Amino acid sequence: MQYQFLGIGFLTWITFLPVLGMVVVLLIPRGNTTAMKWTALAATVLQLVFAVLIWINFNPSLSGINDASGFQFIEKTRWIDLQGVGWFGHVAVDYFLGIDGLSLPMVILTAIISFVGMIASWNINKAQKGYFALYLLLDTGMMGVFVALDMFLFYVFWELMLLPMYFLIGIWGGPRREYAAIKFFLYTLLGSVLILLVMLGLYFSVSVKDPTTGQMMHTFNMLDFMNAKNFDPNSLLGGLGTYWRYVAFIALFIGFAIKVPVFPFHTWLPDAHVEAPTAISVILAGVLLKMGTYGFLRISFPIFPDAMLKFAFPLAILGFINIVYGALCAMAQTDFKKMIAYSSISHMGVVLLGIAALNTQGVAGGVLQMFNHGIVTAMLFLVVGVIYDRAHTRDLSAFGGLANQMPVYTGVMTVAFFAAIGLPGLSEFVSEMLSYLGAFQSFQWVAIFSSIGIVLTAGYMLWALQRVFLGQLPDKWKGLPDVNGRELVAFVPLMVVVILLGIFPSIMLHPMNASLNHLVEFVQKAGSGLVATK
Amino acid sequence: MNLHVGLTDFLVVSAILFSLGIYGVVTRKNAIMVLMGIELILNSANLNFVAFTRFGLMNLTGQVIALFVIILAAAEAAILLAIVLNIHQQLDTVNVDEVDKLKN
Amino acid sequence: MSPIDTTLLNLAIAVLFLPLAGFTLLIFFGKKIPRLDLVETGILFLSLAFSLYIMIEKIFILHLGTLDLTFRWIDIGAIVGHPGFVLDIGIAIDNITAIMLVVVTLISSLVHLFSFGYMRDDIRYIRYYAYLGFFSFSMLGIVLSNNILMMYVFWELVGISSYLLIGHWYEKKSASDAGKKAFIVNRVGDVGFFIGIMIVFTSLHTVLFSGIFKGIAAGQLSGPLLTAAGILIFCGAVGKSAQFPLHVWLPDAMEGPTPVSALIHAATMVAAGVYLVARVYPMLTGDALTVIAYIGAVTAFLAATIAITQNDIKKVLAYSTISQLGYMILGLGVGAFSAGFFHLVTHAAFKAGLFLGSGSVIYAMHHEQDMRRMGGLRRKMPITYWAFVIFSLSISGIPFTSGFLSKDSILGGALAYGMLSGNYIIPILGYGVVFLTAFYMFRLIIMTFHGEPRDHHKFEHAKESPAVMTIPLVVLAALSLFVFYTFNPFSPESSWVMKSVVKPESVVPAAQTRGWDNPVPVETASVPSTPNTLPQMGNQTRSVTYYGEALEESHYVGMGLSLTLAFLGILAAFVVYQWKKVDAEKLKQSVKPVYTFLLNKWYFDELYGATVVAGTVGVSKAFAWFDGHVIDGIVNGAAAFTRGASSLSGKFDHYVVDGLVNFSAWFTGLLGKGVRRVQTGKVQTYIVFALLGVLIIFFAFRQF
Amino acid sequence: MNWYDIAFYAFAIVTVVSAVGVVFSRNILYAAFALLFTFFGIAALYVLLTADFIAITQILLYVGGILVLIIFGVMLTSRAFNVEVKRGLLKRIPAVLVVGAMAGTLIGVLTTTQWPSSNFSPYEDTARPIGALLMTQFVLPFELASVLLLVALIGAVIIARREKERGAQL
Repeated sequence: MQYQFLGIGFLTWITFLPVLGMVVVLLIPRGNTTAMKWTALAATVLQLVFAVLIWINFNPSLSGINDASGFQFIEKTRWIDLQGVGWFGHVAVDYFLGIDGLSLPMVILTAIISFVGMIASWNINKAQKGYFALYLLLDTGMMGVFVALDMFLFYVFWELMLLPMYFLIGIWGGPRREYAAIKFFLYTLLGSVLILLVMLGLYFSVSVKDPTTGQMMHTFNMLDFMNAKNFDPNSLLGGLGTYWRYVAFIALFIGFAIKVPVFPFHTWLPDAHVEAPTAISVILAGVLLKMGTYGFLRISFPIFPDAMLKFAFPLAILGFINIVYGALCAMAQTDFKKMIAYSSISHMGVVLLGIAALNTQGVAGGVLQMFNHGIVTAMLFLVVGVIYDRAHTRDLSAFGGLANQMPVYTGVMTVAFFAAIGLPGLSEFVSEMLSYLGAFQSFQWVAIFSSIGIVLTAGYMLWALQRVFLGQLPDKWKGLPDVNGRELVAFVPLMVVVILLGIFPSIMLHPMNASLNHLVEFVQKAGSGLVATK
Repeated sequence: MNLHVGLTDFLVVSAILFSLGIYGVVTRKNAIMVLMGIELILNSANLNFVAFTRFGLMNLTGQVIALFVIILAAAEAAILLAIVLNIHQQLDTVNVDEVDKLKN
Repeated sequence: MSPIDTTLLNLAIAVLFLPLAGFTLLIFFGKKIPRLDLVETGILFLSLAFSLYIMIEKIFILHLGTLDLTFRWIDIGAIVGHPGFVLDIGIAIDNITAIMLVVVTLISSLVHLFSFGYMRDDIRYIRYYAYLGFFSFSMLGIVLSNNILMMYVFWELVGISSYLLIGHWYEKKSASDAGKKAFIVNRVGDVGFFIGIMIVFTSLHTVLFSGIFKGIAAGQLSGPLLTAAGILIFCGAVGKSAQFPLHVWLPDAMEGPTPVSALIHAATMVAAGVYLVARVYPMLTGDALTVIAYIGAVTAFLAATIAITQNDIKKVLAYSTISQLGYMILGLGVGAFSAGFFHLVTHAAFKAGLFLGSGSVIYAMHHEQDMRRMGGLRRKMPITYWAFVIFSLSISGIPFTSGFLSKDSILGGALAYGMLSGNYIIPILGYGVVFLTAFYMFRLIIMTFHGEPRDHHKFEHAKESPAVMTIPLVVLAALSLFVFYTFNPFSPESSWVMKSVVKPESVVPAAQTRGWDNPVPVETASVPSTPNTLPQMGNQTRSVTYYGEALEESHYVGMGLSLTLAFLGILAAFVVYQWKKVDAEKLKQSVKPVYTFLLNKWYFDELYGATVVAGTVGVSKAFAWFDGHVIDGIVNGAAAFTRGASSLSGKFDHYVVDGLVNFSAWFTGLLGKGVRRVQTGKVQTYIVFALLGVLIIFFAFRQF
Repeated sequence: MNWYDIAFYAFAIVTVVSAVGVVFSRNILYAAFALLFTFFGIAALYVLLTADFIAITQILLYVGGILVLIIFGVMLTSRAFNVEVKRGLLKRIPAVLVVGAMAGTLIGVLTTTQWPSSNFSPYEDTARPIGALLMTQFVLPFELASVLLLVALIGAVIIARREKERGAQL
């Protein structure tokens, strides 16, 4: 382990730094909110620093996915080791962290979004201590999901992030926050249960040789799940293309689909977004949604490649529905935030479409879209947050003519909107293009019909832009101030990323390259029962 | 030294004392009398300990325990008498049957 | 690559990025540094100089081949069993590009100059210049790109700059609506374009034009898919060049400032569609070309009929633009490639001139655009007037103008097409439009400049525009004369544009071409291919085809016909509007239904509004309702069901389970009542019981 | 039967008889005095069991301490003499039965049990080993006992005194 700081691996640092920050925040006396804010900010900034360090030291030629030697920054120690736990037998869970080209963009995204969200949280004026503590805990949960390679650990982080989210929406949210928070919680909990079930099914189906004792034992190691040889032939999920494997894939799919969210599991999203405070919306749309698709790529696809190949077409169809349905719903909204929430659904459909294509450009486009959408939608929610902070309304029809009143804001929002429309030169264009190109290669007609979404997106985005910025300025908004320095600090890094990745997408594509190619190849081969592993 | 009187005899004496002590505790109304019954019981226990020590069923520990029991008995007596005095002052009785304020 | 090639490519890159640098400068420092508009204009003139240098070096002096600079943009590696994913992009300069560079930078710099006057008092003056710079950058990007993807990229960017400029006066709802409409309608076309790109890329794994043509020539993409790809890519052109049925945005786009209309919506951006078709020309199959030709012809006719009824000076010009773009598309469609492109160049000059001229008029009339309130301006604005006349003659196709050269060759091509295919609809429409064009242009001139002023107040204040506005007019008027293109005013073929822009040879399988586009067998060919032809993108050589022969035949017939029709059109305009021999109002009344139909632009807006727009909005509302009520209803229903079930189970719990519990408690209580007597509260009693218990246990467990 | 046996029976009878007196005496003062004899008898039995130290302690503590305390208590509770010290017959019968049964059982058990051989030579000197034990093995209980005594002492004083004050206030 060469990448260490103070004897602790980078990934542990990046994951648990926020917890450290949380402890410090909790120790700060109640009144001292300034110290809390700066502590929390420091934690996220340090996290960002680590993310950059990881990015710099990342070796883009290693592939990962199902190949333990292809992962980087690995940290692996026995975490839980219980002998003879009832019929579970010998339970061993590893603290197994590592990243490859698939997780790297997500790690960076999480770090960026956490930082930006922290800045957007600056004006929280209710129970700050709890807020910042929960925020940091949430941060750890998110980061952990992206670096965990042991499924048990993955699940722990997955659940860890749920609770702070519930409170952050339920306490600091808008007027219908309880409803939204409970809805979010129940939805995601349902998903978690399905994931848990599949996880247990996999656990009991897979046996590997314990390196220390030499005896066969069950494991939660994701990489072991991906090797068809490790499945006990008579176990529930053994073999290829069996009924239970399909069931498990679908259950896992629903579990992750709720997070994405895939139609028809999406209705928690508009409510949660609308009620959540700005920073939490940013996190929600920027990172949480990506966990679903990340779960597909990290877990569903390589573990159930046979089912993946079978269900690729329905997946693409769902992607199409997401794109068009989300866009149409967005068009009908009058609530600014809700519109953006639906636009997220639409854009995540592109991810789905891309990864369902299961070819290089499609998957690369999908993953890049995950990253880009994270950045862009964060900007969009920040944009809404700015206007909501000032005007205390999100009704699109209540605005107009703000372009003259708030020129800088208009510029920022125009960039964000155009990025969301998929304007070339901005990041989302590249990823959408790659996704569509990939989808077209695999599912020609789905891609063609999905491209209706391109027009619809332009339609509702421009309509919103027009309603907010163009036309005459109503008298009551004459005093609205333009964006301030703090808000610019949140916007500028995102804008830089959006433009940079629009022009040089290779910055992000290059590190992903080897992993995604390997993923595609692996799933294609393993799914059709060819040589399963290297 | 071959004794006719053996362990059993002492234990029997002890048992009789114990039974009498119990009887006293159970039948007496006067708190002080109850205390006396308790003292009897304690003494019977002590007698057992010492007897066991003498006949090799316990080492000297038995006598040490007896010593502690005596000490405890002293403490107990002191406290109990203080309580009795108190009750007497408060309720003007030492009859344990009448000390039932908590009951009603 | 020779040094001069490198130099030219570097210059081209400079031409491309200079306006972007100007844009960045203006956006970020526009408020801090004064008079940045001068910098921006200077930049454009510099670009113009570079472009001229490139064009002259390339076409007239060195006769260079295609200059190409390609680099790898995205590389997602290759994996076994898959072709991998590599995207190469870059720039290339061939003759078309070189000419387009000059056209774009020339019009753009003239418009910059003109805007000094026209936009002088605008509140967002600097922003306006910034956007102009951005537009120039995007447009030059389209021109320079050597691949279809980058073209799409800049395609969208010009769309966005067009959006921003149309909506420049966004306080007006109509302006922001128009911008939005333009962008969305363009997007519809772009989706087709994008699907076309997807087809091409998926089949050929490249986006470079050269690679595409090579791949198609090698037969990797053929059959209906190739036709579809061609038509879909053409969809992009339909959107951007405002062809039927996506032409509806262009008239609305006139909400933008008039110089913008001149630059974007007349000369350059809308011509990008034509440029696109010219770029992908070798891959268009015969069927695709026929579709293109029909679209062009229909558009030209439709727009021209609408133009004769409009009263807004800019609207007339807008429809005229659509009509002329239809001509170009038609030209390309029928196979008159060089002519179509030539018309693009000449049209850029005279149509930009027309718009700037109308801008000059509007400026003088204090932003009055209705022709019915003008008149008699000839005396007040002589320079504008004479420039306008030259432009109008040019657009009408009167000899000694550039328009005559290019339009005539398109019509010749159309006629040749008619002869070869036996299908005369396209040439008939084309010639009909000649008459209409001449008519509405002179109707415009007469209504605006001749006769008596109708609004005396405005007329009194009208005066000739300042020099910054008239100079561009004069320059453009000069460029609308034949001398800049050829010294023989009756021979378009002799113009350098036609000579240097040669119809590329088709790469589609022979079965899918039009037979007459194929070369005439060598032994019958009158002229063998000359070795020193100018190579173009794709695999193009100049050779004699059946089409070329037909063109020769039809040339003089076509010229005579078009001249006659043009003169008739002008005559008609004079008869009706100048000499008032026929009462225009009576004429309108006599054909009222037709007139109303035309005045309302064939009801396209209403049609789209009622179907596509209302349909989409309706569906979106329906979906939103569905989302809120059905899906969420299911979710909430599930929640309610759960609550109901829980309340049921609560009742069960209360009455049955709790009942049992309570019963047992009651029973216990009954028991307790009996046993309670034992509980005397007296320690002594307890001791007795305890002892009793001990005894019982003892005897219960004793083993002896 | 030797002197040892005679001494045992004599003291055993003294002890048991006086204990019966304690339990059955109507007069509390008599009971107290009977208790005195019981204590003495037990002390004598201790001597017979070669537990000289315990015997001395028994006399000192019980006779000199506890019994005096009891008599003080009797005296201080003014109406002690008039109190009906015994329960009614009806309540005594179950007690007599149970206690009798228990005594019978105990004695039966004790006599039937085969105790290990009693050839154990008695301790010659007990005071010194006990002292040593108290200072070594039992030092913690010893200290605890001392603390307990102190606490009991203070507690007794407080309990007896505080209530008195309150009574005075009333």
